[in-house]
Amino acid sequence: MTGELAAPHPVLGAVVVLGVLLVGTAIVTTADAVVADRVARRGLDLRASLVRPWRRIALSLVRPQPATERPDWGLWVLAPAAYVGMAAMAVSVLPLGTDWAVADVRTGIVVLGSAEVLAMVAVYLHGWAPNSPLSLVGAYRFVAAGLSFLLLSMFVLIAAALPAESMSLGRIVASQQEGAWNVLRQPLGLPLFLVVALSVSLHGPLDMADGTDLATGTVAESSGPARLAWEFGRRAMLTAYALATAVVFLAGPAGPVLPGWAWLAVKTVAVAVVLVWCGHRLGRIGIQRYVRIAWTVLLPLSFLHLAISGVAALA
Amino acid sequence: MTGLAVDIAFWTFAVAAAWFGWRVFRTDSMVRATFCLLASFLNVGAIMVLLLAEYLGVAMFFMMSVEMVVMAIFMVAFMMNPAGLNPMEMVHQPRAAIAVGIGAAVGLGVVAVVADLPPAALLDEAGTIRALGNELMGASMLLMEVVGVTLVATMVGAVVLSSASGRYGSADTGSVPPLLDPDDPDSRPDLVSADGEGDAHAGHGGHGGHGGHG
Amino acid sequence: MAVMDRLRRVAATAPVAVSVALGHGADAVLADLRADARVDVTASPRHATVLVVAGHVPAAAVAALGRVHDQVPAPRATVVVDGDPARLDLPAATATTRAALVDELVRVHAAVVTGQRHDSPVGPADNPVDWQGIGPHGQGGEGMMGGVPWGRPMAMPPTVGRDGLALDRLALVVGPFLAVLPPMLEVEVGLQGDVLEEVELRTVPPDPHAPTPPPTPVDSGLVALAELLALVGLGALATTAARLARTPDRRVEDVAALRRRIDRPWGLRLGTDDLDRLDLPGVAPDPTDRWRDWLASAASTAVGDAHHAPEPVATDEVAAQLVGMEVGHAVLTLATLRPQLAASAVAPAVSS
Amino acid sequence: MTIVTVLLASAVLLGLGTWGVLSQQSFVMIMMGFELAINGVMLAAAGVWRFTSGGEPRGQVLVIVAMLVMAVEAAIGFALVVAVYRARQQDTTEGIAELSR
Repeated sequence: MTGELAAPHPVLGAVVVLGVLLVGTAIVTTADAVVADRVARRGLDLRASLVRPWRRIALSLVRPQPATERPDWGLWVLAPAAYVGMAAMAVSVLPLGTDWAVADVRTGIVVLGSAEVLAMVAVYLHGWAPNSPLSLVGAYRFVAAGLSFLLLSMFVLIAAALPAESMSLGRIVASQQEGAWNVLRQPLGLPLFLVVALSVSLHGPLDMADGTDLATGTVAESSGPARLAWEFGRRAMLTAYALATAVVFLAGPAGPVLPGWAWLAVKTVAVAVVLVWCGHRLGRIGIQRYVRIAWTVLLPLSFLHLAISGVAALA
Repeated sequence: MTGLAVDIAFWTFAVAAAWFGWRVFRTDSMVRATFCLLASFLNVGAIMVLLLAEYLGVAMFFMMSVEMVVMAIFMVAFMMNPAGLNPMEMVHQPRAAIAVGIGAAVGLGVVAVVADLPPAALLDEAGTIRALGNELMGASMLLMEVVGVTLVATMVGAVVLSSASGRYGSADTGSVPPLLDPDDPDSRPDLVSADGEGDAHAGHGGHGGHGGHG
Repeated sequence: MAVMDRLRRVAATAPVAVSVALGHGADAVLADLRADARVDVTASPRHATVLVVAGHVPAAAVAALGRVHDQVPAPRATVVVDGDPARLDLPAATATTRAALVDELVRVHAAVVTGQRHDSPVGPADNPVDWQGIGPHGQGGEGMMGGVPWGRPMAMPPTVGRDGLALDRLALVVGPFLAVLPPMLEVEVGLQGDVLEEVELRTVPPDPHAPTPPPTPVDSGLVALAELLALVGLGALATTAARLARTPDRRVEDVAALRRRIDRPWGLRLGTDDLDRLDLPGVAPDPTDRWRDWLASAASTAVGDAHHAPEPVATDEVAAQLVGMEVGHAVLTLATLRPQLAASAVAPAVSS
Repeated sequence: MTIVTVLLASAVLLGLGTWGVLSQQSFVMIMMGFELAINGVMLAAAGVWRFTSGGEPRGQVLVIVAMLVMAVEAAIGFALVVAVYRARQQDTTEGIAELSR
């Protein structure tokens, strides 16, 4: 059922996945605060930058969640859980060290794709549940964006599977160690996949569901721990897809001297910081332009990318 | 995974698939109904993974999630009361339907129990996905070609059926009838008006205004 | 409990989550709040602990203010800047001045978070519209569409032409205190999914005998730029713009530096270049040009040129241009018209 | 998990789908019923493949064909519903009891 990499005991595996998401979220949150203060030129008070996000979290924990008129409570509670769950599902199929993954399944890239689609479902439900117009608009908008970037993601991942001759992410890493890293032999893939990462994690210029122009869209009616859970989900998803980028394009745990997990951590944090930085310097793109570019530019590019990768893999 | 764990997982997924399948028709909220159906699909997909048809199971996650999101939006578009805020009851022949449903389930169940299906376990448990890939790109290539053509035909058919256009009528933006005189922009016949009365001046174009091409 | 107390003490030191209800002429207060690291200006009142009411709130908008007040989750508090809480029907609110505002906010926020302060809701606690099921299955009326469940109108199908390919129209009134809209602007829309089918814009004019506000000490164009930056998700850059807006003697180099950071295809322009162009008298058609005008104006006042007050625009002409836009596009378009709309709220323009 | 239990589960899903198809008035809900029934069919096909085929991949191909059927059913079904809705403003079976004018 599993691929080549060793898997820990399922319980330990679950703990590891949760740990990766928590640590990743902490790092992303810190990076976000530091980058924000740098961009705002708030002076060089690093301590203030580091402390502020944790105080905000404490504030969220003590605030209540008011009811809207006739919300769908069940779905409202389910949505953040499902979103975090999809981030966990993505992390579980990724290699986390040179020779182990929580579940190196043979259908790894399809699981990654499924995580994106089910994340789209979670975002839709999160916008639907509060019975609030701007939230629902965010949900509709994300479906439009989602249907655009899902195909992109699939083509990029299939292209990465071609030289590995396997859908397993462990094999994809191994093939990069045998040949060149995918960032070099499939140069179009990395930027395309970063678009997917930003879109699915509702971050930065591609945050279509929770934009401030919709008064924060699907999260507009959430407060307190409910909002914190959703924000955790977004950061966890960013972590998962930064990790996936590092694995698929930067050979994940491969590297000299340091142990595999350390290399993976370094590469993941680097990708995450780039994504966070984009969010603070690039204005959110309008949904119509996003969809237009996704279908007329990025999708043909990904076809081209797939064709080139296929020919290169055969050669 | 040991046999017991697989059994527990199977029964959990099977009961969940059936329970969500039942909830589809017992909730007023169309969005809930759609995602209950999705949950049923996801549980069946999980059972497929247990059955070592991993690719099919995961493909179920992927395909059915997309389909159900689109379905949810259609549900909201179609239903006047998509959130079920007004309680409603939109069923007919409920008793007969229950009877037929139970009959179908029991009948098939009896067949499943009494039928003597010759067991033949998987020969190569690790190679199922590779075998499927070789089959699809090899012996079943023709079938997959047919699948592709069918899907294209479906797309065309769906667009044709659902578009509101006639020969000159509009699917919102609309097409326009051709010019009667290619050099004269005023020679375009008028569309048939809404009450079915054709414009008597059609084809009579070109009174005055010959100069203006802007 | 000890854990919760500890958590509350930490939360009391967090940046004050503020929802700002803006009346007429409140740009200075808004810039103060955006620029200050001790304050987070939220886009939704649900995310706030303290409601700040700034500027002149006309009597016609007091009821709406009460609704915004009640949307801030309890426990909550309200701070009124340079105004009279009693006139606003917010008897529990704290009155303060612009100079003392942020210090007061930090104090009030700590009091709310540690449970020492809790302003009661001003509206009715229960839903004013009871749910009455009179149909055979408990519907609100005849058929499925009867009634107004819980006071919230449902999306209504058009009488003809409904075909299931289009979502039903949802009628909605937002404003005049919605944080993503220019101040004192009320928008009535017919939404089809996320597209505006029908738009009506109304400004809430000042009360007839309201005192003339003193000239604003900040650059309104830069405040508008800060709001626009916040709307496209660039909150950190919005801080910079707001700080620049309230600097009394701006240097032209600082304005140029800000422009260099945002006026690039992969900057603010990623969000505004694709917006629908406008055809309005006295307004640049290109949305990017509109915020470039603000920067140009800030640069010219920095070298001592006189400030040109923005010309009011006719709200019905703006509304006509918004029809067919996506909601987010419309919000950004309105944000790029903020100075003009603020002018027309005070002195309405007649449509040409 | 044996062939019998898998087929029993699929029989239940098929029965639920049948019940939905027969009892619902709304076209869209009827389509959901069909999808639930096909769901059961796919489960049965996968189960039969697993326990009686000896690993012959054509059993899995059958499931893929069932997915195709579901996709075609959804697309054409919705298109038909849209066409009927546009012509009659009806989305229930009772609404078009008489298909001829």
